[in-house]
Amino acid sequence: MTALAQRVPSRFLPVLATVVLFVLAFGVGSARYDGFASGQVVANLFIDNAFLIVLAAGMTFVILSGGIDLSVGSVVALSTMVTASGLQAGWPVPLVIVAVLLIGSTLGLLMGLVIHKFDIQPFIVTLAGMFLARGLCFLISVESVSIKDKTFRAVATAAIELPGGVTITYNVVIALLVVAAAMYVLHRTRFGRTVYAVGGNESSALLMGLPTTRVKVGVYVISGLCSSLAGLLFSLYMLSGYGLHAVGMELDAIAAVVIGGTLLAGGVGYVLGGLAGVLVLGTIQTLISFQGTLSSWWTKIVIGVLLLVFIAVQRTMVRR
Amino acid sequence: GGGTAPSNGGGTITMGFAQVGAESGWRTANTKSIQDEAKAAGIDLKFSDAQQKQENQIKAIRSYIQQKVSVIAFSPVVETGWDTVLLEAKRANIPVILTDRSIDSDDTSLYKTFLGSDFVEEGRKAGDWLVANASGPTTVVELQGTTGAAPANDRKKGFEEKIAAKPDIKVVASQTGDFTRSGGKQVMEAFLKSQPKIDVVYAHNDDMGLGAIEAIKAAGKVPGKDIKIITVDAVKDGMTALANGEINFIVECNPLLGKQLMDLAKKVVAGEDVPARVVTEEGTFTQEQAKTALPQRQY
Amino acid sequence: MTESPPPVVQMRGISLAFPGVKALQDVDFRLFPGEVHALMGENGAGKSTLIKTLTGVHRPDSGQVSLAGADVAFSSPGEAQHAGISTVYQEVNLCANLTVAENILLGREPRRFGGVDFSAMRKRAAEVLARIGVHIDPASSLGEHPIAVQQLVAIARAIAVDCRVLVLDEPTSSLDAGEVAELFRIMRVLRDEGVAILFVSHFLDQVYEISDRMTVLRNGTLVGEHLTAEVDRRTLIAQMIGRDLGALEAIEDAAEKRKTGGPVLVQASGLGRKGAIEPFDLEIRAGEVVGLAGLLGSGRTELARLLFGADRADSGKVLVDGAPLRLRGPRSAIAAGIAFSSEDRKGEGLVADLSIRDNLVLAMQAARGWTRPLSRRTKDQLVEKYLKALDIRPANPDALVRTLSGGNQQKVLLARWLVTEPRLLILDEPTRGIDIGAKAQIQQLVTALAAEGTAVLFISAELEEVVRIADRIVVLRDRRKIAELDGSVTGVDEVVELIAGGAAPEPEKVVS
Amino acid sequence: MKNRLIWPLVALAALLLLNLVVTPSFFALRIQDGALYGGLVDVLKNGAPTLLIALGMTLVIATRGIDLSVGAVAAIAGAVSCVHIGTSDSAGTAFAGMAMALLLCALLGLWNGFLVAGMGIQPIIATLVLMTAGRGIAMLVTEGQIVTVNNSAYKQVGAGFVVLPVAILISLLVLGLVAFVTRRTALGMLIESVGVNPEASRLAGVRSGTIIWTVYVFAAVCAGIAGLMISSNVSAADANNAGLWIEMDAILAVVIGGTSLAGGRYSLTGTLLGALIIQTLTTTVYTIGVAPEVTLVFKAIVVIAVCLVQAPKARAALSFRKVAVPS
Ligand SMILES: Nc1ncnc2c1ncn2[C@@H]1O[C@H](COP(=O)(O)OP(=O)(O)OP(=O)(O)O)[C@@H](O)[C@H]1O
Ligand SMILES: Nc1ncnc2c1ncn2[C@@H]1O[C@H](COP(=O)(O)OP(=O)(O)OP(=O)(O)O)[C@@H](O)[C@H]1O
Ligand SMILES: [Mg+2]
Ligand SMILES: [Mg+2]
Repeated sequence: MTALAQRVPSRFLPVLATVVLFVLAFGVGSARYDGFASGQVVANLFIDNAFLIVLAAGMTFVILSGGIDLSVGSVVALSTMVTASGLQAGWPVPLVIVAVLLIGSTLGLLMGLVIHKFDIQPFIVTLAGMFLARGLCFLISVESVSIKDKTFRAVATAAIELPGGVTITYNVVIALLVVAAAMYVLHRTRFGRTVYAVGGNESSALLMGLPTTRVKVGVYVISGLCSSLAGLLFSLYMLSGYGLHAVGMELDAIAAVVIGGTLLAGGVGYVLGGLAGVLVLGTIQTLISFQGTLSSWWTKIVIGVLLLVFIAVQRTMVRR
Repeated sequence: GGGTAPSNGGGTITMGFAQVGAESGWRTANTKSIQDEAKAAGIDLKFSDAQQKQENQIKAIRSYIQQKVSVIAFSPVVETGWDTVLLEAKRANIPVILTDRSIDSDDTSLYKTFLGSDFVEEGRKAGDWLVANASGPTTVVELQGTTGAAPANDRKKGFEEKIAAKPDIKVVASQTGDFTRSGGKQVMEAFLKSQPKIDVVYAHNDDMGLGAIEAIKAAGKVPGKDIKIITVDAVKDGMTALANGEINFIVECNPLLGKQLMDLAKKVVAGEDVPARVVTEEGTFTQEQAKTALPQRQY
Repeated sequence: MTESPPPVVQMRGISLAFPGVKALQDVDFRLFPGEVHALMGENGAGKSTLIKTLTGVHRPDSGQVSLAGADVAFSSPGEAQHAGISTVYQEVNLCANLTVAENILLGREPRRFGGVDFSAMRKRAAEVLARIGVHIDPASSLGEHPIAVQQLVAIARAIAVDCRVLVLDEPTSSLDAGEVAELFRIMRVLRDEGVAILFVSHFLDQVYEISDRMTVLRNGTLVGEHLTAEVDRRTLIAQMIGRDLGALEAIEDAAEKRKTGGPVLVQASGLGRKGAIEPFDLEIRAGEVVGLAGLLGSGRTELARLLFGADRADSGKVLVDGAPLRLRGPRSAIAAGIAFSSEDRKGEGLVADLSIRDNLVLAMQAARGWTRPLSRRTKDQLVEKYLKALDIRPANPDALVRTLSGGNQQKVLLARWLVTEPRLLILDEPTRGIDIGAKAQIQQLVTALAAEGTAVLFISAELEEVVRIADRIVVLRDRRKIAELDGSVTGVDEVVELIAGGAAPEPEKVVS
Repeated sequence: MKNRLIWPLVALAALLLLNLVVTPSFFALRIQDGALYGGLVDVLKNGAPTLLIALGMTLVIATRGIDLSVGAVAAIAGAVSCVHIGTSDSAGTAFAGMAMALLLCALLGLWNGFLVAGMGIQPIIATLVLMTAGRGIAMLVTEGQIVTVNNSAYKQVGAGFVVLPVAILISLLVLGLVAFVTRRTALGMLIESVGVNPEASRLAGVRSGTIIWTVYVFAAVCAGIAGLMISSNVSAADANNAGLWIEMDAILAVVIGGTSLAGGRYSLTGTLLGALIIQTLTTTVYTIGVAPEVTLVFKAIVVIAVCLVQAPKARAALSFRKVAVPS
């Protein structure tokens, strides 16, 4: 029932609110803690969460289409494992990268096909995918595997100097490129718009003659691809492969996307919302580690409370 | 209140400690020891809980670098994957101490010293005891820790290494109980039904062993007699069971590293030389030893 | 008309069964280029199902479909669309979360540099909308618009492409006379260009006005195919329902006999809501049927929603029996004996995945609260009563409402409110998509209710209907109440004049 | 509806059969100290908490919601009661502790309901708050230690027997109660109605807010009871690990049982079967000796197989029947 004048901003309100909140939280941190108000702290938010940003971008597609992908965390772990053991076995870096991306998208494709062809709920299928991917990690090795490859290490440790003495890593650049690409695909291509249509009303989209099959399967391929790419970034970040990497990361990704204003029911949301959501989660963590006096349990409670404050404030901002 | 971080030049030492989490009583005891000893030693402690995630530990370390603490200490969950962030610490001239477990890096200049126990050695100790105490054919069931977790891998490895010497001893079933009591109980229940004969339970920690005891009792058998139990850790509940005769042997894994850690930290910050490896004092307990040790047990 | 050109669509021996229902049995159907072909039949006859079989939504159990002489078996509506069949389905099947422009052009949007060209898209959408006389902002999101506008957008989507077959399943069910005229103008243009048009409507006037030929279905079987000019209404109706028209004619008499003027039941004074409807005064007496007349978007639905508390009013008050009523939401209205049957039966009316039984008793049960369930017996009695009274088919209380034909769904919604025995019954487009026999039944029912003392607020896009059964007509224009006509109204023309009189088209808003 | 439950049943039977083949003694039952003892009994006993939580989850999901906080709530319940019981062995203390715990859980459920119905926050995020903070609260209560108790009355809840394990009796009782309440009163229908079409329900006068509060409170209380069972079973409260990831198991049980995450129609019997399938799967892994590193792959395959067996489309594809596109 919003009047015409408010229409356009109202769509962006959740994302906007999240961004405003992020800035506010950052202000609070700067006022309270020495060394918080530095460009490097912001840069670290990106460096430490590059993989999550990529995951959230992929997850945005899936959630917008009305689905959910619980397998992403495990696919990240599997990707690190394949990367590490592939490099250990002496595969060339490009081959490893291609293999990892291929494995991720194939898994996504398989899950998408099962979901669509047999009409099984995405929750179950991707949960099975989650078990499978993690199980495959342990089949490769139950121990963690170090990455000793020179090229890989060079890329991982390389720092890109930005003005003001701030440094970032290649991971950040890749993550931002992924976000840009996701935005382009989602907002500018027919495929992207169809994702919204399918999420808004699947049977209508079908009756409108839109290629729902392609979209419903496609989003899982994209999410799988993003997960494996995130896995590569994670390998760079950790320089190791391990079956217990990224446990529960799917929840972080989903939370980030939803905090960014995307509706879990599908059809409403933006890639940038996911990015903002990741930054909010990252800021919460940074605030806590700057505080540095919280016991383990207070840490959890404070994370929960901050999360609550964020979403409650966001709700009230959006409602207004 | 918001603590501020004085830089190295100041009189007090600031230590950033990145704990793995609070996933077990052992870990909580470890945390408490570090917090208490830091206070006693007058060291300003920045503590963070990584909720069992390595990436969170890395983030915490990175934020300590940002806050310019005087020394960083942490218990790496996994051996691998620390090079990047430790390199950053090295560039920022902040010394690093590892506790609890070492890391797998070719570059030993990334950290000053490593203080902690050796999980493989713990497994070996358990194996030794069994080899010494087993007579005739012995069937063993193993309750593993979380699949893939370093202590689980190593305690299994060390144990197998030793019992290989005696072909009579066979591990007939091995399953993960996720280091928890209910996991240990459930797995043990199933073993009791699927295995015709079980002589020994080897549990990767006390909690799973305590769960197994419950299962054994429920099956109408006597733990410690009908089925012998070996565990690792020696937390208070485990020691009590050991003293009561329900567990037969415990390999200690000492969480009280606080004092040694603070001493090391002071030396490291002062630029003194420290040994590259400091092993914590850890023993083993039989039932008799447990009875005498129990009263002074702090955790 | 000689059948010189071959049919563009030919369906032979089509049969399709759903669990428990034989929706189509051995139906033959032909559609020629350059004709408007009406598909006739009462609610549940199988019209929509036949259409969905043609466009690949359903796969027939047996039978063959051919398009331009070649056998086809579409596996999705998309394929049918590619083959040149453009369809408007019965319920609005668009995406409320997308913009109007996207809803019209998605799947064939103009592109530039590989990406969607949004400004070109908006321009193109505005053009198509203008063709059917709709002026709304193509960048607004579809969900903001009332159901009638959504229906127009669906039509715009269908005519936005070149097609050889255009299928329109009840496109006019919530349009008023102006829009219908506009639509027919376009249909004629397309027909003259050689497009074959399949048209479904329960308005016989419209059918006779626009169609060249018709196919009649009853209970899933083919009854006959005629040239429109060769069948009169009586024969057609007899064919469709197998009954006579007598019932329909009895209504007017009943209306005459009824005397009104009971006590004032509901009184609204200065009730209004910004952006929806200007403050208005309204009095409804017990036993009175008040009709709301106005063009599409004139604010009738908004008025009704305010009275029911579905939206919060930001000015004015409502009195029931002279005592002020605090309208905090539908619950307080229901407690005061007000019922509201929404025009959007799919979105705001029915709970599609529940059974007929549950839908029927929902409002009554909600009013009682969950702790006081209706007994199984009472439920069965109620359900049986209304299944029969409204002739809902299939008469199986356990059938999911989702599987009912459009008209039967509408009847279930109406029945839900009748069950609560309201004192004021607000009916927003209650006869939308209802066949001629059922429409007569509903009109009869409304008169009967009024005779028993129930007040009725009746909204319908079909002015004749409003004039026929209302004792008093409230006229709205541009979201403002402009007149109130007493029982003396005799003809539609009088109302039309008022509705249209001097109305300057509001920019960016729906006008006809 | 009835028809649909055949397939989960088939899946369950197949899993049990697999056990029988590998371990012939799996079905063997014997009486020991007046209690039934055997593989099947273990499945029932260990599946009880999951079943209980899944019951609460079923209703939440039927309203189109989801509750991620149940695991944390279970941990809190165990922590509160064990800390209250301490070293006492009196039944009174045990009951007081449990009552306190359940009361607290009901409050937590109210809180979830407030966030979802009152504030209009998406359920997954609203309950994520308590999922995160709840474990912290539980650890705060136990101070991060595993609190061991030795209370025979308390032990009954999770490990006791009245011929059958008390835990499963409690769960079945709750199942019966929910079935009775939702099917005999109008609650079930109203829940489904809110789940399928919230707006239409509102316009029909359904108090959707109240209904949403109710289901979240119910889910939290179920989680609380389950938490008591889990901690009672091992006579200890483990704030960190009790009920860890049990929300996933519960959701999986609900979904396997045929209830759609999109809300609406739900099946309690389906949930019962779903929970049993999941527990049988876990027990199977232990019994047939799947190596730990293969466990997850094995689970993945079984879960997918179970779902494929059930999916109408998969069966249709196999028997080449026509498939109607939903409209
Ligand atoms: N998906 C479905 N599942 C089960 N039955 C269905 C389904 N779709 C339609 N039916 C049944 O098929 C029959 C024909 O319905 P259809 O929608 O074709 O009627 P219609 O002629 O379009 O009626 P109306 O004028 O009311 O729109 C009805 O009895 C209806 O209940
Ligand atoms: N949800 C909404 N958001 C914004 N504007 C709306 C909304 N619903 C209705 N409107 C606008 O309010 C005005 C009145 O609409 P309303 O639905 O009351 O008209 P109506 O007379 O009932 O017409 P109809 O024949 O479409 O039912 C219209 O101009 C419409 O565009
Ligand atoms: Mg129809
Ligand atoms: Mg209207």
